[in-house]
Amino acid sequence: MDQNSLLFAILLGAPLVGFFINGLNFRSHNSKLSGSIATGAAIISFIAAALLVKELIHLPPEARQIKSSFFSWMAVGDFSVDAAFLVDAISAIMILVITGVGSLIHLFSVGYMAHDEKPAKYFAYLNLFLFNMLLLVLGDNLLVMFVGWEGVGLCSYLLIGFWYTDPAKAAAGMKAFITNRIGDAGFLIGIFILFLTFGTVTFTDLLSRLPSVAEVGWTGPITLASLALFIGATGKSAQMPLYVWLPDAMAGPTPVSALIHAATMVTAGVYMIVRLSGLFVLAPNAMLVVACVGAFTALFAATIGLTQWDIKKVLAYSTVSQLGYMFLAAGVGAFGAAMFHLMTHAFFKALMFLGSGSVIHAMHEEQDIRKMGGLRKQMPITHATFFVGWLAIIGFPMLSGFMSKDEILWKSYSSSAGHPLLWFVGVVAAACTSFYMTRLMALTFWGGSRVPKETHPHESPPTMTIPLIVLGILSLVGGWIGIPHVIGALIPGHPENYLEHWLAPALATVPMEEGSSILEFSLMGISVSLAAIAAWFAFDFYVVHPERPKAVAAWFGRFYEAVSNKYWVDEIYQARIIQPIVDGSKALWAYVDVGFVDRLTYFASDVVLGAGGMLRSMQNGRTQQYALYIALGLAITIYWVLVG
Amino acid sequence: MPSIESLNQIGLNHYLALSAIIFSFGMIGVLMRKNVIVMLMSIELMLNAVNLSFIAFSNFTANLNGQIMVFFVMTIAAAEAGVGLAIAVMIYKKFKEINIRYFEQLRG
Amino acid sequence: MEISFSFRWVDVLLLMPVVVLAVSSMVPLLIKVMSGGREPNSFATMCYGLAGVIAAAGWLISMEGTRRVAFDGALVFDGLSTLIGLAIVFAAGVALVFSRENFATNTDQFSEHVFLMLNAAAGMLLVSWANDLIFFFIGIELMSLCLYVLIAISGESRLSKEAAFKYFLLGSFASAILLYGVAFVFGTAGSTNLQVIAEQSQDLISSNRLFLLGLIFLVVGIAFKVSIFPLHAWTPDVYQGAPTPVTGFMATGAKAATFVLFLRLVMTSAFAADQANRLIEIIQWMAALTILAGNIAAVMQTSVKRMLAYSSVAHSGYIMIGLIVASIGGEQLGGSSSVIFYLVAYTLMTIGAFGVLSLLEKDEDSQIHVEDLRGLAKRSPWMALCLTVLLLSLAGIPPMVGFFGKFFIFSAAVKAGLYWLAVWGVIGSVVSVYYYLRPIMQMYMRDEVGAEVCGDRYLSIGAVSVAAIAVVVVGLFSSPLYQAVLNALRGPT
Amino acid sequence: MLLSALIFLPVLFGLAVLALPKQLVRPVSLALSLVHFIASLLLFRNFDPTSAGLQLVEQKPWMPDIGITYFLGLDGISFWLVILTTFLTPLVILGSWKSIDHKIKGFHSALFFLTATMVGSFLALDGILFYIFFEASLIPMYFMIGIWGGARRLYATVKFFIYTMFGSLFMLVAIVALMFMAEQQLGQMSSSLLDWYKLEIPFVGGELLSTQTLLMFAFALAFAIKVPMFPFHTWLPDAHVEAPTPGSVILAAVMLKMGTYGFLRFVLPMFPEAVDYWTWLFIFLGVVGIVYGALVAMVQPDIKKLVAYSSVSHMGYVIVGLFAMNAFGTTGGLYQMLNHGVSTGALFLLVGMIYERTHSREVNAYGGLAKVAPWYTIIFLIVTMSSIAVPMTNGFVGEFLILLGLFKAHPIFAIIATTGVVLGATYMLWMVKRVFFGPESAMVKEHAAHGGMDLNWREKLVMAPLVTLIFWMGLFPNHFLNYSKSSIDHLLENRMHYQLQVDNSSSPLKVVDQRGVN
Repeated sequence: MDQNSLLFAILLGAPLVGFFINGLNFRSHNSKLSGSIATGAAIISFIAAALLVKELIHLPPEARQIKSSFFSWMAVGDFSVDAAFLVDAISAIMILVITGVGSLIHLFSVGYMAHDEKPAKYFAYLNLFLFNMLLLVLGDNLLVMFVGWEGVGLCSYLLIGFWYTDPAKAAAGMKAFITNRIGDAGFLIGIFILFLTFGTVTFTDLLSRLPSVAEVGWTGPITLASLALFIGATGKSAQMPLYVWLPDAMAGPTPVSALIHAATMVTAGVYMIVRLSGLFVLAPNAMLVVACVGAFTALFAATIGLTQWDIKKVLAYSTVSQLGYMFLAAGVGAFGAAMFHLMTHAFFKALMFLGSGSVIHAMHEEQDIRKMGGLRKQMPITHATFFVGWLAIIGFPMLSGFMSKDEILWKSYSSSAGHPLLWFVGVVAAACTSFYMTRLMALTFWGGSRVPKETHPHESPPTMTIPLIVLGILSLVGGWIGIPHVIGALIPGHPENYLEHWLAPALATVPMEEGSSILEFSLMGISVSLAAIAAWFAFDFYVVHPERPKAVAAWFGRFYEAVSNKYWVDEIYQARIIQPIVDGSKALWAYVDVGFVDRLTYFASDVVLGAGGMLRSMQNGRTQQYALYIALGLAITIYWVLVG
Repeated sequence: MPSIESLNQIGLNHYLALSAIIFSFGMIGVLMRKNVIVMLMSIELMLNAVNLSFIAFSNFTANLNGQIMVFFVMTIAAAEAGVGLAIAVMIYKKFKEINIRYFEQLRG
Repeated sequence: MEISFSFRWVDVLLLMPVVVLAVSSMVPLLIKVMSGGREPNSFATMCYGLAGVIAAAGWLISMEGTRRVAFDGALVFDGLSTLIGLAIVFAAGVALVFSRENFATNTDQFSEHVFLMLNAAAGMLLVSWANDLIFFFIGIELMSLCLYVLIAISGESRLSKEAAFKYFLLGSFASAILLYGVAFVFGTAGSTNLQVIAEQSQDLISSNRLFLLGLIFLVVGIAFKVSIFPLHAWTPDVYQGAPTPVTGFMATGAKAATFVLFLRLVMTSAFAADQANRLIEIIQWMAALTILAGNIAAVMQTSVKRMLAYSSVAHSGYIMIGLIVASIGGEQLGGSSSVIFYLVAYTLMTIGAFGVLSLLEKDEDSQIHVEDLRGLAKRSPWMALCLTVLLLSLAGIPPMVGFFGKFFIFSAAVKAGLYWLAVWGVIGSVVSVYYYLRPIMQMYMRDEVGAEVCGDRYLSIGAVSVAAIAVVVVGLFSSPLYQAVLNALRGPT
Repeated sequence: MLLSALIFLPVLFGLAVLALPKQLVRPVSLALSLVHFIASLLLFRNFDPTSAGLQLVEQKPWMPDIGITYFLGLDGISFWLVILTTFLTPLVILGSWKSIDHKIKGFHSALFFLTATMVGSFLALDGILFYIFFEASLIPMYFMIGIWGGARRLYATVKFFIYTMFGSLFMLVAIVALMFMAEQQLGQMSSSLLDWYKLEIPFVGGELLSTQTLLMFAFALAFAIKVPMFPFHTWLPDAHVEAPTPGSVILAAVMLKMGTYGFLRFVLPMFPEAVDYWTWLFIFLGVVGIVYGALVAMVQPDIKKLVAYSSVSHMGYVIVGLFAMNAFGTTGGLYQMLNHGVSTGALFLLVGMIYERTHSREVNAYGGLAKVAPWYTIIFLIVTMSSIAVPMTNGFVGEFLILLGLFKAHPIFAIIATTGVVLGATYMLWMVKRVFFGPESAMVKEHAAHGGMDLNWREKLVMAPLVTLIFWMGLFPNHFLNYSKSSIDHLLENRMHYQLQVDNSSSPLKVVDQRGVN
């Protein structure tokens, strides 16, 4: 086994080993021990990832790929898939984020789960998730990716339903899995189309076999495959119309929400599209769909976020919304921007989730922000780091969120696949984001305390605050690896957009308009100022004039009602899709199975029994009747043979 | 003798027709009569009708075998009558009843 | 006009099985008479009977390989005669054993019972050997008269009398019809010898309607004896009313013998002419209806004996399919061999099944209902297993011999192009499974108390076991039997 | 001799068990079944996976007059099914250690006879021999359901028997017809499969009454009922619900495979034109089965019935896979047979284990089982994942290949079938949620109070091999597929003129040429 294979083995193996150690010992109550094992595994994995990326950096940009094949998984006919792994520019970012943020969240969990009943199980799941997520991003072919894809779904299911004694939480896990499955079915169909069209499922072979953009004569299968894969992405990445599972997924432990439902798993869809950018650019229609769904989701989820009272739900809708941005980016061909936002979002959203976890931990599992307020005094570190996250997400200039979000907005305007309308939707969503995030900040940390008397919030232990601080720093500076050209030009030393350089060889490109710097600056200004205005409004509403929100809500009337009820999407799904299926199935069972097929069987047996009864009545015991049968038999025979 | 003349005009078919008629009477008797003894007699009638046709065939085809058969049949008919009557007597002794409609236990 | 009559002693040697049966049947009766009408030891009586049966069987076996007609062409001794003769004496022997251990038959008239049974067997042998319609008729009457009385002297007081009476009336009625047919055939063909008839049948059947009429009467008469719809109505009543050993004997021996004669009749190619098409057509319908009626009516029965009676009707239908094929195409299509194979298989399974019933009857009046079998598997597991095997074989489930019987019948039908009859038979089989499974269900899957096997009926148990084991073994290795059947059919018939 | 031994060893065992004292029946049966399993492992040594021919062939005249022979042989299609059968028997015996508490001799005897008939039907290469094993397998199963079954066992077992028998009798007529066709075309009656493959069976497209079509439907009906395909499936839920656990396991894991195996061995190669013409029908019914089975499974109140309907759905996959008629679909179909054997067998075992404790299969009576029976829950979840085809478990490989094959052949059907992926997850997880999660129900609490809710070592021992197989087959499908590859490729490449050669290079046994015998 060469060195790279060994690194792959360690990268993937460490969490797997951690999973087995904790999993076989699942009854253990020793959260320190199991936490250390799991965190250790994650850190080992991170080191391996870093070493791999180091190897990668030493390679020339065009050949930045490290492959390693372990064994042949399936070989049937001309379909052959290996358990093979690939690190390139794209997955390098992913593995660093996954193992890096993952390690931090593992560490955070040690503190967070200290008093749980079954920490070993929790950490086992977390390690298993890490393993599957790495499979997903490292997969050298669509099938290995799919393994990870479903694997993370499974872990998500297990972790959301971790506190399964609560039926609602168990239901949330189930919902997540099944909704994801709908997407997975699309993913599968995408794989089928791609394999049957191009004869391979390996990414490198697939992309090399794609026709050039010029030969667009046969985009049919490509468009279909892209759309099918995008269905998969909407499931995993919680886009319209399959986003409904993500807010419910907040039922899981908060670190899980941070890791799975903010930083890593939910970005898998984006990652997949970026990984297949070469395919998607050949299907402009599919790209348009991706962009529109992304933009719409961004806005839609953001508006829902405006009215939520559960700290985690706000963050969940925010995640859906931010994922929408990523799809918007991918849809307009700004794959690099999508990856960038994916990364920065991983930092600040993980930070905010962990921060909320810290708050919830301090508040004794209270998640309603109406019962918080003024926590900045009791929880200074949490507040400070959360504050950074807040700044990042609302797009405060030069923070990570600003860099990536504004790149997306600019690309959605300037890309040949973009449209000003997409930009506009994005900007409105950004304003909404700014509003609800400020609202969240205000209600949680600022203003007067509404904390119930019996709760005594306190700052969390270091295992929880250290990850917060690290993530806070990353949220502050993480964006600097991708400073936009226009801004870079203004900064001394003219830092380049490192990320773009790094990713460029691995991505397909869509022609971009060389928009003027002035245009870019003015668009940037519009979005920043809109966000600022929204933030100020929120601050005004929830800190300065706490009585105003009610009036505003009343002013919006029906619209407010719709938004605060999440547009009744869950109810509509329940009433229009789930219930009809269940009722229909019951009807099938009652009317087709029992009522028709079985009744047909019974009918056959009834016919036999009826005929038997008839024959019995013919057999009435009268000798002369029997003699008559004989005579009749004779007569009929004679008639038939001689006369008839 | 005119009678013989006329007898000569009587052909096989006449005998056969007579035999058929007797046979039918026998059948009808079996089918209609309720008294077991009468039914027995009807069966004898049928057998005798058959004997008649045997004789007729034998005569008109100059085949003596037919007449031998009649002997067989007569013997068998006698045996049959014997057995039948014995059963009838036994039943009568047991149930004091020889109406065929009395015996309808076995059915269904 | 000259009557040629040649008599040879060697013919008598061939007839010895019948003679032996007749003579040995006298022995118990004579003993009874000499001991002043007092019923002798029933075991000894049975042994005399069995001795006759075994002697007859031995003689039959020694006749193996004989291929000739005797008594001036009246009787035929060929492989078929031997094979079916053996089946008949086997049935007689087994039935004798059952009779001794059954309350309805082992009465103070057991000597008479044995006498009648052996004579009935002799009659059956004559029927199956008959090459002449008169001999056939004599055989039939010998058999039937004995059976009438056998039923009538049953210890059971009411149903058996009714059964005997019904059987007698209807049987005589049918005999008369049969005889009428003989008369017509004789009159038109000038002979009652089957070969002679066969030589002329091609011409006669197209030219002489009287001959055809005779054939119809003949067929109807025979069909009555083998219980073909709609002439089957007596079967359930008589089978139910008769004492069980007698029923078993009737259902096997009488049916086998009569079917063999039927087979000989159709194999004379009497039915090969075009004019017989319509006759064959209606026989096909009768076969189909027989299968249907037998199976469907059996489904409704609660009395096991009556159920088996109906099932025996259905089996007649299956055999008729083979017979039809034999009438259409002779031996090339495998029709006759399928009939013979089925008859042998059927004899084995049916006599065994009735044997188990006979074992379960606790007094002369007892009627075994399906519910009485509840939990039999627990009380007498071996008998339950035997009955299960026998019933499954009757249902045609492989690897029992019944399956191969059906297989050959269906093969013959398919080969002759009678697909519809094969499919019809198949559907009938499905129905039959239902009622054959019911007793099995009761025996194994219910635990309540029901009928029981009395401990001292070892001989019957042995006989049933022989039948059951034979059903499995002959099923698994049916080749020798099939070979034997094929051998039996080769030769100057 | 090895193949004969595999068939007749269990027959002997079945008889031997009857003679044992009661307390020895279970351990001895277990040991004997392990002997049988180990004997079947000898196949690995003697089987050459690279050959598409029949191996370890045994042929002896049986009924020479009509060309019936005792003809056994093994190829890539039957190889794993035989192993699956022998593999499950010890597990079933161990699994029913406690649940079968009366008439244990009879039970183990029936189990051995059942094993013999099932192995026999996978090995038989003579039509009649196959039919005999196929039918004879009904008898022990009939007793198993009828004697050791639930409350409505009599109804269920009769329904099972008659339903299955109904189909197979038409097959018998078709078998007979083929034998005569062999006589006409090859000059001699024969029920050898190898001869049947040589037959030219007349086919007229679009004509329902053409010979090949009729024969195909006669065979297909028998197998469709056995599989069971929609709409012939209604016997299955009843049989499963009433059957005792071991009966359900064998029924689901092996007996249903006899139907799909029949399609693969008889229908596809023997009636190629008719199959081509009617493929749409089978695919359609298969797809309907997938979706319908899943939907109806979803609303079942009884866990066992739910699993039974899930079998309908899973077997639908097998059917569409086989009839996709390309390497992916057919391989996947074959693989899915094994998968279903392992995972549904495991599910039935698990359902049985909890039923032993609570005597309830009502989904609604359960709740919160995860808390009181953690090992049970873990294993159940693993099996569930296998059943809903999560990657890295065996189910995924099968379903993926099937859907890929189907997509290649009939994309629209494949898209409909893919909804089964979602629905499958739905019914299983919904059940899991209601049974294992949430607060403990009153019933669970009551039984948990006595303790012993979780699996004991014996039950873990039963499940361990199954769980191992689930992952082994999921991660290294090639280990398994390699044995079937050449046979399936051979089948698909030469389907229009299918022939099988007897390949005895790897075995020292003599083959009796049928012509030479007669």
